[in-house]
Amino acid sequence: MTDNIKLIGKDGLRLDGRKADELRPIKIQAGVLDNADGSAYLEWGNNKVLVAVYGPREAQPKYLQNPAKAIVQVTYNMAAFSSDERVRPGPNRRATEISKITAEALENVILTNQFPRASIDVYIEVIEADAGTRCAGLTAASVAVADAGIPMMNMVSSCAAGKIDGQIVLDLGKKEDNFGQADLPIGLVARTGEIVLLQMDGHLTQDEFKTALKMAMEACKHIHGLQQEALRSRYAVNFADMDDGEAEQ
Amino acid sequence: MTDNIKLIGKDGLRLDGRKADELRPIKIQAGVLDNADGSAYLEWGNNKVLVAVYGPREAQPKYLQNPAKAIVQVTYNMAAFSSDERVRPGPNRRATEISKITAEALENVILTNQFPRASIDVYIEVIEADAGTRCAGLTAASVAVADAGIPMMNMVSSCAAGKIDGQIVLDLGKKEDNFGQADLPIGLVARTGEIVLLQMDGHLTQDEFKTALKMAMEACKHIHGLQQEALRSRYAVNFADMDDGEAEQ
Amino acid sequence: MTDNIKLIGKDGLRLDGRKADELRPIKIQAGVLDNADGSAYLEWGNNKVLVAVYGPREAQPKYLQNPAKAIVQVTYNMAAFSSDERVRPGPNRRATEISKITAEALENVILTNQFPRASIDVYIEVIEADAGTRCAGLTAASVAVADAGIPMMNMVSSCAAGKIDGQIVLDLGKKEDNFGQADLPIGLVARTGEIVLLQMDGHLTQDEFKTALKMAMEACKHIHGLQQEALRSRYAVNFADMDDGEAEQ
Amino acid sequence: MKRTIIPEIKKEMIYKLAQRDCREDDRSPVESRPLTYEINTIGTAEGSARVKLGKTDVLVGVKLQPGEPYPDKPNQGVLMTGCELKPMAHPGFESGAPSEESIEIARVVDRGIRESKMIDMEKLCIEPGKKIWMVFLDIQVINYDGNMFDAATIASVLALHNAIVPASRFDLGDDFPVPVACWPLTTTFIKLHDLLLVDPTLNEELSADLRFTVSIDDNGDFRAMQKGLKGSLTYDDVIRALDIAQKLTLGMRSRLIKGE
Amino acid sequence: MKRTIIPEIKKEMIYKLAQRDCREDDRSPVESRPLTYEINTIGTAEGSARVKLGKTDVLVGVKLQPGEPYPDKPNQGVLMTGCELKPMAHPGFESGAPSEESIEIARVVDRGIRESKMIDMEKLCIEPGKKIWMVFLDIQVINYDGNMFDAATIASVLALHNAIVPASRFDLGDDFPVPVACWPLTTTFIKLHDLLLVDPTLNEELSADLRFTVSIDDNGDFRAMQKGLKGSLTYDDVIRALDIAQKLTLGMRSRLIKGE
Amino acid sequence: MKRTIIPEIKKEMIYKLAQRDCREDDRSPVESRPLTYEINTIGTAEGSARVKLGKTDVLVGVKLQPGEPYPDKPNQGVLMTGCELKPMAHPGFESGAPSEESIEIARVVDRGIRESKMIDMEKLCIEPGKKIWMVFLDIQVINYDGNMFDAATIASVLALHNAIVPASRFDLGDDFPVPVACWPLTTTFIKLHDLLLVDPTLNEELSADLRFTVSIDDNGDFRAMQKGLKGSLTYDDVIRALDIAQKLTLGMRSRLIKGE
Repeated sequence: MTDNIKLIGKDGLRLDGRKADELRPIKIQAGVLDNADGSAYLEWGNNKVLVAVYGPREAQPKYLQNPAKAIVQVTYNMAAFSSDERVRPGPNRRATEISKITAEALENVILTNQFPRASIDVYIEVIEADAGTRCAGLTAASVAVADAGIPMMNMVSSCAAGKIDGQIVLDLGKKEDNFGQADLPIGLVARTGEIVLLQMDGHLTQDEFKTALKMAMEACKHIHGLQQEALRSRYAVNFADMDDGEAEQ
Repeated sequence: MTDNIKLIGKDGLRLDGRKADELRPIKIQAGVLDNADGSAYLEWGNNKVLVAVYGPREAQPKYLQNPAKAIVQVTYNMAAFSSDERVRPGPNRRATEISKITAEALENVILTNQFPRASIDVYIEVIEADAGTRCAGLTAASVAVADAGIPMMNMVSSCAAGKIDGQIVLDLGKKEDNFGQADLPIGLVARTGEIVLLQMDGHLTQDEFKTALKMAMEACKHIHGLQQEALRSRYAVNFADMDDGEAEQ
Repeated sequence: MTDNIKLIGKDGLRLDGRKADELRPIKIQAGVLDNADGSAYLEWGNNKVLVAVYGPREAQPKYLQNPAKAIVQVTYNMAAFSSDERVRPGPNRRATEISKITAEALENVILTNQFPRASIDVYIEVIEADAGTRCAGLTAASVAVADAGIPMMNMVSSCAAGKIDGQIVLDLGKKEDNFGQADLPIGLVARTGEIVLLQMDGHLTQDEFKTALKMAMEACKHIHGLQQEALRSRYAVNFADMDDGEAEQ
Repeated sequence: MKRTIIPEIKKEMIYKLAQRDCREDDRSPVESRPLTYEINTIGTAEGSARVKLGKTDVLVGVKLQPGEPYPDKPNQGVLMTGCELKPMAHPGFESGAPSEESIEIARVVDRGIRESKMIDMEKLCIEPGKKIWMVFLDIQVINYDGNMFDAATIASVLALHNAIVPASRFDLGDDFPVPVACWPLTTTFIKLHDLLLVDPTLNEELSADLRFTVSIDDNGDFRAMQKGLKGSLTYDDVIRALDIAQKLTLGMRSRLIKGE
Repeated sequence: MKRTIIPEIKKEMIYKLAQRDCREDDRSPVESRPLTYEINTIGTAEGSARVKLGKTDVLVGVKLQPGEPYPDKPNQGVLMTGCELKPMAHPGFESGAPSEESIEIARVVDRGIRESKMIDMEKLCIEPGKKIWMVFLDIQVINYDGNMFDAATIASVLALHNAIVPASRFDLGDDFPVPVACWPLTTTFIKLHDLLLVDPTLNEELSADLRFTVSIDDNGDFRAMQKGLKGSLTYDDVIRALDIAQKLTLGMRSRLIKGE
Repeated sequence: MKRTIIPEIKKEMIYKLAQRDCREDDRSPVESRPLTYEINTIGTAEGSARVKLGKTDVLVGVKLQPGEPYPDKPNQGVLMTGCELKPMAHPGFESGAPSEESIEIARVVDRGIRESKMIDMEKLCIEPGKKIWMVFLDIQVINYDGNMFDAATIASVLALHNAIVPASRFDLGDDFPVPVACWPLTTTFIKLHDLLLVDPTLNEELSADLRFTVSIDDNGDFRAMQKGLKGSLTYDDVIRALDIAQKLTLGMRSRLIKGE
């Protein structure tokens, strides 16, 4: 109905002054919660996300246990006040889907076979939402899992590209998400190039898709650096040991 | 409010041209689902019913187990699109009651004491409803239980009689059910004459009741033949072994 | 909105003719239900409350069991027809809170450490409500627990004081509760002076509070006598043995 | 109810007594337990009745409030019947959502009242298509010793016969009695092997193969029936049960009408 | 689905076959199973279709009823897509609230239809800001043998293409076809180690590291994608999958349009 | 919280310290933990505050939206207070429906605010009998180390004092501050045998026989009280607790008003 909203100005800049391939400001902090085994706080534009991680601990109830490996359980939740319209407490279908794909992305990198019958529980609380919360949540969750000392092969980094005013851009903001033409959130293992989360909705030609996917993958690599930085400043040690020599990047 | 709708014409025939004691067309097919242990598909007028049977299998959760015999669990459900007004998914009080009385009817004929601690699970899905779905469901369920090879003494056959325009008739259609004066669905073990399901609502004098009950019982015997036929054409063998010499009927 | 309703007349008497420190009529009967291990029926003004007690019995499900002592579980419920506006069946937040504080009050006096892994289950049904149902429920529950023969150090007695028209009064009625200024329900171990339930809402100065608390405590002592009387007439024996020499009071 | 086991020896005893036309409490097979009742004991209900049938003790309250009609019945009031079998009434009942057992009781009681046209629903229309009276019939079981169907039906019919539409509370004119026309009553049987017993106790219910309830109107006509449990009835069983039920409900009805 | 274990040896067999471009049912890696379908078999639905893709059997019904628009889209109809994976379809499914698996299916099917703008939502406005048509798309799985995504999408698209707005039933004028514009279709892959297979059977799904679905419109453009399961895709995997999907949906679309 | 066991030796240690007027964290029995807070950190909330009381960390957000008044209060806004104790805050908390513990917290916080008449509800009426502002106060616990009652009350009062009615978003005129009048604050005690300690840590709470919360208004008058846990208070305990609470809330209030 409001496709006539202009999202890119004559100067080629977006509503918030960003260039097409520019991320919003991102701030990540590890180890912010006292009771959790691992935790992280992330600000990404106006997104604000807290993540708590518990585990590996015994999976409860017992029928959930997998005798061969740990299960990864993610609960993504938007706080009641995290959105213009109040979010009714309790699970909904959107949150259920995001929890599922986030768990599947993390399962890819966590060494779950070291912990049979265990559960690794990740609680993602979006306390302010500004488009892109699933990417923010997955990015923060990776840091929190690392903060918990849970063995991972790599961290997952997450970011979206999309299309607004017919142009491929990185990291849609709230208005761009509402009035744009496509959104492509991905989760990437930056070190290996493995895509572990991939969703898309909207309208992309094959060429547009390729451009968008590459743009999002590049951004994930940058975000990976921020994640490492957050862990480094938390532990104030060379992070090389933990992330398998990735620190030089 | 609309008791002035005429359900029987001057020719003595009903809205759909049936005589008082005439059933709607019935078509039964056994063994229609690949994953179920037993199954059946039934069309009865415009009623369309699918039944899947699993078991005997271990009853879950364990506190449901009966150390002396198998439990019979029936889930009757109307698909969202099975009715003019959309049916909200999930259990409701009507479905709960029908599930209960259907299970009790089947329990009468299944040799449950051969399978202590087991469960026999019957799923009845009404995909199109046209009055008489509980009879259609029970009739199809009997065939599906037999198709699963679960030992039964006999099959249950089910049909309703009722009253419209002051006259006792067989097998009410949708309009007859909405604007009629009484409905009397029964479940019968045709071979023995045992009534294993009996409900009634509306208004019947003692004489009317007797007429209606006899009419429904007769119809059940006919339906029993159709059930046997469905199993016979499924297995293409003389069904006599399975249903205890009933095949001659 | 209707603070101009006069709750105390020129004669100093309340709407129902009571003096400031006067209780509504209270009638208690022990042992009124056949199936329960212990029970009581209480009328207090127009409040009518039934209590059933079961236990000590094995706590179910097992994860609720405490290896050191019995748990006390209270379910306070208002019947659908117990109030001018129909009460929707099922738990609500108010009932959950009242159940919790009532259980905590009873836990204080029941010798729970005699029954590890057990549960003592108290069901309070308010069948007619007239303000003060939590006090009525707790008072009746104490009698029902005693009736069940469950060892208690003492009984709990419960009553509220409050403020109407700026004056401290005992035991608010329905209108006084709706249009009054404060309510202070307490539960008291009358023999020892221990306060085991204490809530307050409204507006009380420090002096008003002291007056109200003392008034409610005095009333609890009187109610304790009624509780003992109910048990005495149930068992028609000297109650002294059971309540530790309190019978002389 | 959680699977309540009754010892086989008890079942046999009940059956052997029945074979000699006897019962644990010295009744004949076709005799109901003593009935006592109180009316309008609950001041907050628009109507109420507490019925004791032997040791079965049930309280029914009627509440009315304005609501919207169903689209297909724009000028008729609505009846909503609920029943909860709570732990208070028997240790075998559990807290939580209504069980299938309690749903069946509510629906069978409701059916008898609804199908007999006891309540004149058109008189409960306030404004056609917009506003009607909703009648909430809530069945609260206080002590359970079998045969909730008959006890709850009696209590419901008594409560409705003594209920007042609280029109003035909602600024909808003067209060008036809930418009009721008749006295639908039920008789419930169990079948033990080949024998029928009316008004079963809990022990008898737990021993039974089958339960059968019939609702009968002032003319002796049938308004609702419900067979329960896994057993079966023959045609002759049914006819015999209906005969007995007609007699019993006739006696019960005249007693209730007289207010005895 | 409850954790369904498939023996390691079975997994290996499936992988070894795939390495030789073979599959259990003799298909090639990029070949779908045989498709058959029936349209408008359900008389009570405004539109319906039953689709069999190999042994996967799914029934979709469309219902429409008047409702209120969302405040931010006052002149648009509303699409609600539901899916239930019930025990009928596979012994590993459980009764009760929709599982996360069924929610994912419903949301991915919904996304393909919604994002392709298949339904002209503005034509489903009855009175702006007040009344619109709600389109309920209910996916009922009858037999589950893998790849619900494609089967449910085909059935949904067929059901919508043959659905009628029941305006006359609600006194809202003449009935008219649900306004649909195009044929969004999906292709679903699994990845076994390094290999991609389309239209997986249940055994293949249970052996898979990853599932990937792409929804493609009449122009061959992408409208929705969803990666599932714990595995990962490379950039090249994605591009290759999209190429295959474009070809397969093109063929499928022309077949469906011709009514074959 | 799942039954969290604290070793007996820990309990004894806490009690022995308390007997010497000491505590694990070197506070006196009548001293609160250090308080820090931030205001309006959540841009999407109409008002918000994050409060840390020692290691207890709580975030409260206020949302307002138009709704219907209660029939008996046609010209008053409505306050709805919710609290969720989620696993994020402590491993002993579980996902799912609010626990009785979280319901109690929400209700006690609500009571203090409501009974003090902090919010001028009549100024939140939009159209009498038809439309009022609903105030949603949502308490999100981030890290739990005891005494949610005081931390949540402080955060709620701060969030309300800084909240804006978003009238313009709903085309209802200009935005304006939520009309608040005062600063109701609570003090929470535990009792260890005969000793009272304010602002308990989680370890202290788990060692306690009793918890007692009192809500006090700007005049030092009482607005709400709540005793929790199985223990008991004497008359003298209560009076002594109220004296302490009056002093502590007085200091806290003047500090908050100054914005320190």
